[in-house]
Amino acid sequence: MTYNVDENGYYGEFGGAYIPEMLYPNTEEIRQQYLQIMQDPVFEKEFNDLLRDYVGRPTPLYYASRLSEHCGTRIYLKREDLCHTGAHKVNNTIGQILLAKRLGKQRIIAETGAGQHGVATATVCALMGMECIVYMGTVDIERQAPNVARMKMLGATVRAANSGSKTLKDATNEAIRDWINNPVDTHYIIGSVVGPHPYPDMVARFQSVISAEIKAQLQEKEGRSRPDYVVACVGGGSNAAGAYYHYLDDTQVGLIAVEAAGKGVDSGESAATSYLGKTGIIHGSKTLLMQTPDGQITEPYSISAGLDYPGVGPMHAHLYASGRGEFISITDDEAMKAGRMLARLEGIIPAIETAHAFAIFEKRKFKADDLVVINLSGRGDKDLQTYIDYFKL
Amino acid sequence: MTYNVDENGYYGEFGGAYIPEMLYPNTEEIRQQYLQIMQDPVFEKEFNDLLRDYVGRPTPLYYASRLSEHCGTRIYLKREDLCHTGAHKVNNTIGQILLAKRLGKQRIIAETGAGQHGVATATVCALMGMECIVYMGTVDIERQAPNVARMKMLGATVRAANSGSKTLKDATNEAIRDWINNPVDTHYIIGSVVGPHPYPDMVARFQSVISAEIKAQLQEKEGRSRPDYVVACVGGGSNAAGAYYHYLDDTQVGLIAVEAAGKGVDSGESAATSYLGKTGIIHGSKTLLMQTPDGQITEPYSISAGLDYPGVGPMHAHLYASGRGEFISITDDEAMKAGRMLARLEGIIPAIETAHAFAIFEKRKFKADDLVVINLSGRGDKDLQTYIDYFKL
Amino acid sequence: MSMMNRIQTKLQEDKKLLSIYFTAGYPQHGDTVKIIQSLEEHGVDMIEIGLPFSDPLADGPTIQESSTHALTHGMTTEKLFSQLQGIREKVSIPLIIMGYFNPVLQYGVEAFCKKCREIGIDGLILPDLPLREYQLQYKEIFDAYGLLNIFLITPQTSDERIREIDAASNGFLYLVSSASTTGAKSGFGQDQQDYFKRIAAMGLRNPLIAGFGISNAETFAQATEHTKGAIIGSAFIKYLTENGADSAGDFVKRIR
Amino acid sequence: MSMMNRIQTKLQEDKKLLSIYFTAGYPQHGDTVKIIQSLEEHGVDMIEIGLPFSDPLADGPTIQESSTHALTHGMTTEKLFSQLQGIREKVSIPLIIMGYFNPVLQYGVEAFCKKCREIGIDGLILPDLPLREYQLQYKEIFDAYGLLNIFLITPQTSDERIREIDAASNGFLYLVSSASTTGAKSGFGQDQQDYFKRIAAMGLRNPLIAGFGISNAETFAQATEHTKGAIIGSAFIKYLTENGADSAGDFVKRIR
Ligand SMILES: Cc1ncc(COP(=O)(O)O)c(C=O)c1O
Ligand SMILES: Cc1ncc(COP(=O)(O)O)c(C=O)c1O
Repeated sequence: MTYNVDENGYYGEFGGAYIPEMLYPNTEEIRQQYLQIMQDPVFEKEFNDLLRDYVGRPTPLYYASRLSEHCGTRIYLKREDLCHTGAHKVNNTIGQILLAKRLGKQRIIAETGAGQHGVATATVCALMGMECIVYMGTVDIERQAPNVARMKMLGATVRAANSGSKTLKDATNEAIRDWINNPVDTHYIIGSVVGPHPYPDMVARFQSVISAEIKAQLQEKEGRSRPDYVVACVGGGSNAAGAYYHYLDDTQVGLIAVEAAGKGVDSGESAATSYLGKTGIIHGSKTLLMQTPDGQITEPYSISAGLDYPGVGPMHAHLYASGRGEFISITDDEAMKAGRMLARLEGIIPAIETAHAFAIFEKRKFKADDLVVINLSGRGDKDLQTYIDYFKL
Repeated sequence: MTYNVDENGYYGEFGGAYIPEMLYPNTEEIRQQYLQIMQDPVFEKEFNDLLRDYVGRPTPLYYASRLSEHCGTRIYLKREDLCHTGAHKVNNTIGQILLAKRLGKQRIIAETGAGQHGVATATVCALMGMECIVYMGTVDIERQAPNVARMKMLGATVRAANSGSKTLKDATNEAIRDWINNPVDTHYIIGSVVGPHPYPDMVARFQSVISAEIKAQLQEKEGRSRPDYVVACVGGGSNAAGAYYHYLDDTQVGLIAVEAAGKGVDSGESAATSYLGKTGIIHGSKTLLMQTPDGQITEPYSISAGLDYPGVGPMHAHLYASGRGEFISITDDEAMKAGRMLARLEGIIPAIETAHAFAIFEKRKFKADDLVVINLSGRGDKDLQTYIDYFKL
Repeated sequence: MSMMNRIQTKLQEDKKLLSIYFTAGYPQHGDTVKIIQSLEEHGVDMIEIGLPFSDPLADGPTIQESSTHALTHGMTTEKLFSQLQGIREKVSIPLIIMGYFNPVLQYGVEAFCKKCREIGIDGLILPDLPLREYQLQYKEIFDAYGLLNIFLITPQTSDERIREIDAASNGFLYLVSSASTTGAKSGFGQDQQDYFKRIAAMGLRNPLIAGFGISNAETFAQATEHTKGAIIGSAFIKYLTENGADSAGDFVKRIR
Repeated sequence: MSMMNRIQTKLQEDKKLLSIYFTAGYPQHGDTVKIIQSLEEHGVDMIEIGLPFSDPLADGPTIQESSTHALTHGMTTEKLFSQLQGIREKVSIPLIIMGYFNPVLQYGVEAFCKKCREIGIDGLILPDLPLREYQLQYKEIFDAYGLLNIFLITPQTSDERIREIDAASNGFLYLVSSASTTGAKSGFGQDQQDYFKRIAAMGLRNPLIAGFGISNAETFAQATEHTKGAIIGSAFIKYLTENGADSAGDFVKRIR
């Protein structure tokens, strides 16, 4: 059994490309070419050179000794927070901008929640001299103001999405609408392992550098390439997909996905998709989805803009449905406290998205000699105002 | 001739340790032990391991092709902005906290201007579980608010310095006063190559990893370890010292130091020390210093908190006086525009301090095949509000 | 399919067909049937009944807002079906449900198709259920309940794919006038005409009905020059917004 | 030094010496000489005249503020010298200039020393010109103009270094009561007494004058139990702030 995508673009029953015909030529063009382009040695070199010289890869695998002691197990942190622009998102945008250039596109669009993907997209567009339009929910524009300013500094246009909950889902709708309206010259850089096939697979592959590095680094540090657990927060699921990728079919490695419970999974203000979702279609993909019995998509809620999404990528839906992945939901409060804990114990202020992954130790016991790798997906600079307000700093 | 420190703690006529007797035991303890500790293989390993696994070193040396084309020369960027906490400052604080532990200290104090050194100090204190107090001018607390929040998240106490211009100089005074009052248990982590001997040398050595990496990386990329020029902004001078270090005595490498001219070198609101300064004593060191004819220290001004300092480290005073270094002053406006240029051309938003270094191309011509390394000392996240206000983003 | 579907019958009439889209439950929750009847009375040939969806990503602001409005005022799949119960005693023109796939999936694809058949729905337009996923998983069910699945074609659709879609279709091809979300544009240009002409010249099995951007008699005439008919959506919704459900017939009079 | 310096003479008197520090040009720009005279009149044995500095990093808030005030109101090195011109016609007790090294450096170390000699200054206390830099570069100049350079000793100063400083000194050792910036503390503790006693027992060449944290008759008595005298600074400045320059004598009466 494989937990990776099949030739039809499905992970088990999840995935596919549920897209209007207007998007067919674009996604089909990508579907037909992405593997070939990604496997072209010239592309690979360009991609890897930029990851190394521009993004700053490999990111360290850091043994967090004070955190380990505090949590009673052995914890390594995969330092995606040290990537240029401050999160794993840029691994994917570097890949997609190079692909877009190969496809002859001149205009780039993207959606963003936390703004990290928007910044990462604006960044690579500046790097390549391409036009960049980023859609962002009005609520997120407010709570992630620093990232809005960064996008503007980088020359991108930020367009507000005002429908629905005015967050990530709605920004994605707007980006898709833009793409429908600009089918020829525009590439849509999706920011997570969501969307129609081949996006989830393509994004997962670009992000898979994370687990490729973990394997090599663990081998060097521990003489084994396999941890007992890999832990990651899941919004759409790209950082998790990248951290799991090379372990997907190695069932000796436990995969732990951490979702945002918002004010509590049953509070009505939550984004814990695995717990609250049912199979449905969102943004072109069949996956787990928070929805009404009638099939209307529910407005999610999380304090972290990047996890405030009512779906998950189809890979994660499959990991959940198959039992391969272990899903844990973490509330706003638990995440905020875990963020502060990490700051105080290790001198690292995580993104609030990321902070969710650090809250599992209150809920889930590990053995003293377990080797747990947590994907530290991003830094908390964008979230300072939220931290200040929450902790009255 | 060497441009490095001599056995008495002087760079030419600059340097020394002009400190009150109350500080003598502390600085003497450091002076006697720093070289021995730094050369201890166990210390070296601890330091290098943390630089690699925690800070994220080596930082890339990135060939900026769009910037190079724009400026008509060949430009590499040394990516200190990718260091954990977002600037080169952490190289030094990692070193000093390890040293402080060796010296049995339990309490850490620091001064900060831009907040980067404060954050870097708070960070390593969290990492080591040590008490941390950071002095910061009230003006800087306001203009670098994100960094204040970061320090608090990290568990540090931020104390406002209200005297003088309420900026870096005054924060340093307060930190020194604290040290005088806490002579036994406290280590003062100075954030630049300033202060009494052996601080300038010690900080330069901790930062010298920058030029050590540049040499190796240039060798790999260009088949030569020597650039034609190394460019760095100079506040106190630590990022410049680190970037110059291994080239100090290699006079084929041009060393370009970029100072903050504020509203213009002759405007009365400036921090261009080499142009405006005369030999004097500040913070324990004989160096170039902006002062009245009467020897009172002048209040400096720069839009960038990290360059808003009326002195420079004694190494730089000597580089200036001897003609070894080329000093260029850049105004607020020039720096801001250069910051935006870098963002638009390369997708990198620099700290405003750093932005000064990128403004030299308007003032100083290079040959098309010159190989120019600019030390990209820090990222601009802390400066977004200033950029927003300036460019009305 | 053995028995002739109402859509197929209608397509054989020797005239340009006028088809109207509206959002079920809009402007008022109870307007659905009234609008359908009024459209038939005023000579409309075919109706697309929009099943509203929370996230209609192929639609422009007009249809989005009407959908949100309808949902807020209580429209659900179940309610739409109960409103349409007995509709075949009142109207006889082809009725198509147009919507997004997720509500259908939640209802259960088979249950949904069964219900459509019971009510007398003739076809479905589900823009986000494209050919491949349809054929892989759902075609058999649609066929079993005699429902036509209508596919879209856009200016960017390749000839090869058009032929593939044509081969898989048994009603008409929905010719999207320009690659865009729904919403009335200011008129038809030469590009559109050339495109319609090009497709018309392909000699496809299925007739073409044009849609997106048709708003009045002039654009209707332009759109149908090379096609069998045209669908008006956003322009009609806008008219209803301004004039209420009772004005549905007036709108049609302006076209025909 | 051949000729006996006023400080050295004073130190031979058989009494506990009271020395007062004040900031030149404070509270009023023109108060300097008035305060010196009044202090001598009221029996003070020695005076430290503070040359104000913009960044007095060894000082606590009281002296900092008085320095800033004096500078803001026009005090400069040149002005202080001109205020002190002819001072030896008015007072005869030892006068010491206490300040930071940078203003001296800017004036020119030799020019400064020469001027001090002309005026009749007996010594300098420059906390940030420590022994090593002094010996390396400036000792000869000080000696040439007959100026004593007074060094500080703190509780953290090692015995070895105390002996080194003692060997290099020709006046008194300024015994800083606790390692701290200037500023009156609430009293003297056993720690201080033990420390003074320890130093006193070392049998040094130079007498000890205690300073930092001495504010009233009680602390003066405590501080001088094991020393030759004591310096009062911040407490005097505070008194001047509250009561003006004319009250200088009143302050001294409260000590003696
Ligand atoms: C730091 C960080 N982590 C995680 C996420 C969630 O996205 P994903 O689940 O695709 O990794 C985001 C989204 O913005 C993010 O910024
Ligand atoms: C990014 C950055 N660059 C430069 C400086 C100036 O310091 P230095 O001259 O010691 O490198 C600072 C000071 O805070 C800084 O934050």
